[in-house]
Amino acid sequence: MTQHFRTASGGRIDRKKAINFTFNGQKYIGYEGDTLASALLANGVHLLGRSFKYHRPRGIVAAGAEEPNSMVQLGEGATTEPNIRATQISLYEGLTARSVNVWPTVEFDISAINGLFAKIMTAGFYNKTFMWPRAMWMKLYEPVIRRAAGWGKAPTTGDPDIYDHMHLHVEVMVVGGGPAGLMAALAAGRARARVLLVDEQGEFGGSLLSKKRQIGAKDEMAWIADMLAELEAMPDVTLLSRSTAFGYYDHNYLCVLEQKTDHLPAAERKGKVRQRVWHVRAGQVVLATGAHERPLVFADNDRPGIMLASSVQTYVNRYGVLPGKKMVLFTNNDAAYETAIDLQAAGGDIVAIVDSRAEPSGELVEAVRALDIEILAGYAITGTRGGKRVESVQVRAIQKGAKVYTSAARRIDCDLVAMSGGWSPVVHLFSQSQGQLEYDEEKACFLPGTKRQAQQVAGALAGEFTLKECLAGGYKAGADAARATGFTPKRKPAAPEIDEPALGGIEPFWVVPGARPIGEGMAKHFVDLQNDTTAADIELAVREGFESVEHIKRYTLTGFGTDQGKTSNINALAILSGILDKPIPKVGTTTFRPPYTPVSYGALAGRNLGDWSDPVRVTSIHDWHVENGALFENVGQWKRPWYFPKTGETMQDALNRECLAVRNGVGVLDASTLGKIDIRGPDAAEFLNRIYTNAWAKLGIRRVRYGLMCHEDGMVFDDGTTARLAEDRFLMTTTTGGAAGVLDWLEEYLQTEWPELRVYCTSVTEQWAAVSITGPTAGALLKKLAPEMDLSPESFPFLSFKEGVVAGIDARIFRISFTGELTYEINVPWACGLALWEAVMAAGAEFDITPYGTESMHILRAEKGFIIVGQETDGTTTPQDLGMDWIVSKKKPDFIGKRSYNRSDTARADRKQLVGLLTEAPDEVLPEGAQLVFDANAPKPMPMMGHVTSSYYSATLGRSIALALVKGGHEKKGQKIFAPLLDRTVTAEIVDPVFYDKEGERLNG
Amino acid sequence: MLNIDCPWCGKRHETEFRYGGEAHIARPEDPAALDDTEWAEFLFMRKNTKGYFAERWLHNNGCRRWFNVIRNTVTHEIVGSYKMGETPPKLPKSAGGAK
Amino acid sequence: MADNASWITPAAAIAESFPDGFSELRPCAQVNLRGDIADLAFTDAVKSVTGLTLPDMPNKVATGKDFKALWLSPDEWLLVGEGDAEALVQSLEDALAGQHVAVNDVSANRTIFELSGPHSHHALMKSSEYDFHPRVFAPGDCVQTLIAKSQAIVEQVGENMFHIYVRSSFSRYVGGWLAEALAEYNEAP
Amino acid sequence: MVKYSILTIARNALTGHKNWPKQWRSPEPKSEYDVIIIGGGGHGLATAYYLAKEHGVRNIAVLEKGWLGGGNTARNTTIVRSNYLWDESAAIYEKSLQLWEGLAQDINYNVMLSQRGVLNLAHSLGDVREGVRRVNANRLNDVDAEWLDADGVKEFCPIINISKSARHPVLGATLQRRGGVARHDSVAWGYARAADALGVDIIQNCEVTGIKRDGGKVTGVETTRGDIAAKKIGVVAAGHSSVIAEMAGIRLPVTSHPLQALVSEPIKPVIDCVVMSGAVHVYVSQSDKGELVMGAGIDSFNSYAQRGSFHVIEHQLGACLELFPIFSRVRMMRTWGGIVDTCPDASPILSGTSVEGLYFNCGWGTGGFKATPGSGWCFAHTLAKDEPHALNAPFSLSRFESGALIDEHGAAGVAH
Repeated sequence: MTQHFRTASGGRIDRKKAINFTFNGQKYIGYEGDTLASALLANGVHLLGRSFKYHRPRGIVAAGAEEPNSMVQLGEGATTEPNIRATQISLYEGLTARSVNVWPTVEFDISAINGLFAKIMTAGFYNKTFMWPRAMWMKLYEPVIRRAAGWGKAPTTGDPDIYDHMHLHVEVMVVGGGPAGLMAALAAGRARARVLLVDEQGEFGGSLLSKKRQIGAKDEMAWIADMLAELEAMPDVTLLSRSTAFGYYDHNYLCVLEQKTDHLPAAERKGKVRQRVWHVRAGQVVLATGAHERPLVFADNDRPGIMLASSVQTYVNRYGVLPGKKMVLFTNNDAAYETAIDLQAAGGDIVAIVDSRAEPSGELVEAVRALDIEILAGYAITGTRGGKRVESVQVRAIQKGAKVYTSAARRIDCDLVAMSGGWSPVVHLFSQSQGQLEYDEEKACFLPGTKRQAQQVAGALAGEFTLKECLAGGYKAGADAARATGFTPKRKPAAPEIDEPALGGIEPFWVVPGARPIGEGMAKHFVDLQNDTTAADIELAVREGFESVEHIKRYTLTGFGTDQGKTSNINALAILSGILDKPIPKVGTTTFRPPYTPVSYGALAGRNLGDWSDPVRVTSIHDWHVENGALFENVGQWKRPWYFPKTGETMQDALNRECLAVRNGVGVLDASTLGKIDIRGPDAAEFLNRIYTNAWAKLGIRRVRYGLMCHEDGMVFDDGTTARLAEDRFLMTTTTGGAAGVLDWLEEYLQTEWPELRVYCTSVTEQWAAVSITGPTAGALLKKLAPEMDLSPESFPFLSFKEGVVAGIDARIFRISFTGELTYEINVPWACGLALWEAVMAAGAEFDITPYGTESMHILRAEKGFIIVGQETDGTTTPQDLGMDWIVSKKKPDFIGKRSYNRSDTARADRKQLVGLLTEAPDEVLPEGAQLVFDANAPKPMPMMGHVTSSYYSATLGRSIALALVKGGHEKKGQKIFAPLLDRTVTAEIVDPVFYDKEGERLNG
Repeated sequence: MLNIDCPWCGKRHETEFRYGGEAHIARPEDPAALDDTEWAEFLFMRKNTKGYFAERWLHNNGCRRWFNVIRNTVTHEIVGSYKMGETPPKLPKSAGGAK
Repeated sequence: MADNASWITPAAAIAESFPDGFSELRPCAQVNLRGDIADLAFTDAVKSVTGLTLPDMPNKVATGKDFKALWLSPDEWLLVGEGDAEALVQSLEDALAGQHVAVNDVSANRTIFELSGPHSHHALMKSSEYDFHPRVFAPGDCVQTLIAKSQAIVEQVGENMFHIYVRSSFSRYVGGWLAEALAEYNEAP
Repeated sequence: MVKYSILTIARNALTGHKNWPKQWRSPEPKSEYDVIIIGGGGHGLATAYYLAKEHGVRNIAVLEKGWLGGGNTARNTTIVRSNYLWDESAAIYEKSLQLWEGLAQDINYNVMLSQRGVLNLAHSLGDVREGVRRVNANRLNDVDAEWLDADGVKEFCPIINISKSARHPVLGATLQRRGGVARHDSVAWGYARAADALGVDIIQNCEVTGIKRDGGKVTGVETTRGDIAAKKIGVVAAGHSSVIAEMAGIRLPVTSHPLQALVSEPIKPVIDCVVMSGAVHVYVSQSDKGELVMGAGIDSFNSYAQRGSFHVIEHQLGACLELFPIFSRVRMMRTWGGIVDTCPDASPILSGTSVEGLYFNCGWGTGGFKATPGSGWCFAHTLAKDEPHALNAPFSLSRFESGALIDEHGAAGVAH
């Protein structure tokens, strides 16, 4: 039995279930039901870590989420986690943890030497120094600062655990499973509303888990059990424990982190979801988030063994642990007296109660007096001693208003200081929901004021600090929430008799002076324990002209730690109010931002990792491509074959082979990814006239035309061919990546600008798989597949389509060409795509048919000078820039983009225009993205004339080719232009962008 | 995550929608008749209201209808939504709406 | 067409990985229909061909003898059935001749998954932000929403039974996603 | 102005730090100034500082409706770089970067500029093309830029995942070694202190409620602390630019959107450079305190709420873990949002208006922080001379009429 500080009995731990764990390499035993913090305290371990700046020894202060100090590195290897608060770690068999940011050990930490420099490491220290010499900042100063940065360590490998998300809609969501939250859930549940109740702890009950209370005929534990039994029996009530509502967003949308396996031994976690983020949309939200106790700010208030009074009570009552055996209680209110009573009952010794109030009174004060405990009324702790554990405190009589106390000092030995500076309601979620906070002078805390969302507040959050108020307030909040969402609450149950002490008042006491003014001497009055911010730092900030609370926080780093200032924000604000001599509400408060407590990135990402992070779209022929060795390119969300290398081929070998096959025989491309939109209605042609830059009214039925689409600013944004299926019906194709955007664009104009046009658009992208066969022998191949079809140019001219049976499948065949060769694009129902492809491959074997991918497609079209939207265009390119004036109607009175061509810049003659480039050295392939200049020797910044948009080695032409956008390029053909690269300058000649078959003679095979 | 009321489908999460910017900017009947300043006004100049703002949304993962919403750009409160061509809902009294 | 030998459903290659309660349906006829619901000539013609009164209530399904009609938008429905899509398209075109409508055979455009069993709601809650709770969504309802990051139509066809229509190119993504969503419930206890 | 140095700190330590002077005064507004700057963020304070320092204008007021540096200066991801695509952008951002490089010494305030290198990742062949294009343009514009292939990326940032099977694999990256991060608050405070020392009145909690005009000229402002006269007004109000413009009766081509960011809990250093990926919206660096500082994508809708939608952040973290699998168990500690004013071409406006004496500096979108010194420097010139400097002449309002946009979306659409 090593747990010397375990009480003889009591607590909600299971003493029959011993749990082995390791902290800083030392083995310990705790019990099921413990947290790591309670188990360490049971073993007498108070020193858990060091502070950030001065590396002062630090211990456990609190018992929950508000804990500022006791962060540990939990676990090892791939599942290690930095910065987890020991107070929030449920103990499990085999747990290992270490102190963070200490070297070599927490007992002997080299960086504690920082304490010697404390006098210069004040707020703003970094702003004022490390500037000379300038070069040393990056070389020396910053590297040293960075070495000291951070608490724990990230794992060095990926995360083996599973995370996911759930979406839930409820009428009433209750946050906080304490007495108020339980009552709220009950009221709403009885009204038959769908209810979600969440609580961050492993057990529901909240503050009742730490206190002994008689509620009617039941003790607190029986009461909680009965409440849960009733709630669990309701089919539409969801109870989530170990679940923290961490963010409250617009329109009553809340996010909850459920820690499903973090309390389990490693063996029991396997294969289970570790953490789940619940996304909840609630009709009404009941916030019953409770309150956090505030520390008192006195000299050297940071030593291990100085804890929040209510947390001491929690350790005693809930965990059966004595955090110390000789306790001094320092308080400004009498709620904290209960801690003294409970500790004494559990076998601890109360050395003294130091009460800053001159005349404490009330039921609890009387009860303590009856126990013969010394009460030093009107006294304060003005100093502490101890190394790794508090050993004694110095107390003095308070001299009201004095900045320095001259009253006699008395030293009291102790091993535990419990402190209570009053209570701060946990307003974080309320504030996140845009609620306004109001300061309550009498209760000395901020309370929820004006709300902005559909919500109720209850319990300690609402300033209801007695159990009786909590139960009544909770029920009312739940009933109101149910009513507001259309349900009829049941009659309110009769209020039970509750045995609880009546409370006296609180007299705020924000910072305790000592024998010397604050900031002088070695003593430090810590406000933010994690960031080592002291009252003197706040004074200094004000002295230097920082007055806004936001400035103070940022200059001193108050509230910027992993606890986000849960125990420090209000104290800092109050101290600032004292210095500025302005009332607290006038000083303001800060905005609380999500998350309430930290949330792992893994949980936030959920399952949206890898291929789930962005849908992968595949065609019906995809598996064939995979099996035949294709490498793939991402195009939008699609996977498209990039090229099909054969064994031993380089990429360029493969491309040469693919391109030559198309030019000399036949190639085949999976073109299924192009967007397809059926456009139908009496005004369809008129609609296309307005959408495209060219004219559509006269396009014959069964004919196809190429079109460019521009935005209103005149810049090209999509292109494709559109076929006229009937007088009133067209089939439009779009670029692979542009399909969804184009459909939205069409609908936008139809619905918002031209509702008078009678046109329907239907997306049929995945109705049709498309297999494009291209090359001189494409006709012979198609003839084989569709022997019945008349393929003569007269019957089936370029830019037309036919319907027929290809390889036994009903198909629509388009004669369009992106390669310049005779091309048939065969469309069949999506699910027949693979069958068609395989038939084409089989029939094509005798023609040595060659599948090719997007890269060869790009080369082939570049040889023909065809553009690719997004490559030759970048949102600043007009059709005229592309040399495509021929496609811009001069006759149509209006179309989208037309007006913008008259603007002075858009009409400029020296805009960047599409040209071809031929390098002087035929084997030299310019890098795409190379910038072009006319004077390669000009000093930098060099006047740039344009850039290379596409560049390839063309096996067809036996040399390199490139497309480029060049200022005034259309008029500069024949001129030399230079591409200054990192290691050399390439010379090229500006030429026409059509490199191959300028007359288009090959289109008919 | 805004909860947006599609006039047809009811309240849906923001992820089902696409934003369409300021509402009630009609494309000019005859763009050619506008000078460059007027055309730039249509193309680029926006109210960017702080407060209650009429804006367009597209229910692009649902019924694919465009519609208008009155939303407060400070609080994100949505007063109501209405179909293209319909009259906007009245603002709440607190926002200076008609009594 | 459903009996077309060349027809290979998009998710067939991953069907083996599907757990109990999740499968891809065999192909059926799907026809996208657009027209003016307020026009009696339109609704009468559709009724004469299909026997269906098209739902004018958003997100409702009307069920007839051979086909059902899913509301997709105020002027758009998806007709789904075991019959012959081409024949349906043809008879609709004939009956609607001269009217401003759009009729498209989209049988291949979407694939249909069936999700059923006690954990179907959980799988949906993991995949969609829409509220599928029985108080809100019941047999006869359909909804267009997102399943994970893919557009989808979800139709409730019975208690704890849903049909999920997704664009064919997304079918592997959605199929794989939903199969994985169900995995935790298919572990041996 | 007391000179800040380690010696001054040591000397003040001896007197318990009781003798530090205020970093800036809290003056009452005068009835008239030569120039009024509306907006006490980094850009506004820099404008005031350079007006006083470079142009000798001393009778200047900076009016701030809240606390100085409380807008986007306090709410960004602190990235500094100048590797923009277009000549016009590269020139003004490079001017800014050069000012950054001497800023701590110039204003005697350590802004903690850390030039640890900025990677802009390419995930598709299109990204690669545009990255190479930008590197080439930068090089010829004398802006340092390098292209790294995937292995080069891995060498520069060892924790990054360059697996080819990633959903959006890393195919390469541009690198600007002179890019990095700076301490955001310090920039505002440093400029404020330096401007104050030159006589600039920085007036906080002073909200402008109206712009006073006499015909086509400005004559002053109405504020919550009374009317103040001035013949020149420079508006540097970021997300609130349209609100001020409306007071003056003009419209701007800007819309305001939330831009969210987040930090993790502090962890020991794991990443020693800035990694940006416009394609998947990941912008990450590690602060000198150990926090991973990350920017998210912009929310699509108009907003003045300093608050965006959470799914934007969740989406970003999915992409982030793909790039940095070791971050999975690191925890998000704080999120926040700023209001960014975006232009149709993703480039700023530093320009006069149709109202004489009224100037706007706005539209920086998601990229304003890095521009702070250069923006202030150019805007000061514009206010002092009543005409733009060559560096900001292209960023005029008139470009929206002529069509001479500087579109930084398409090619170098990497924001932040």
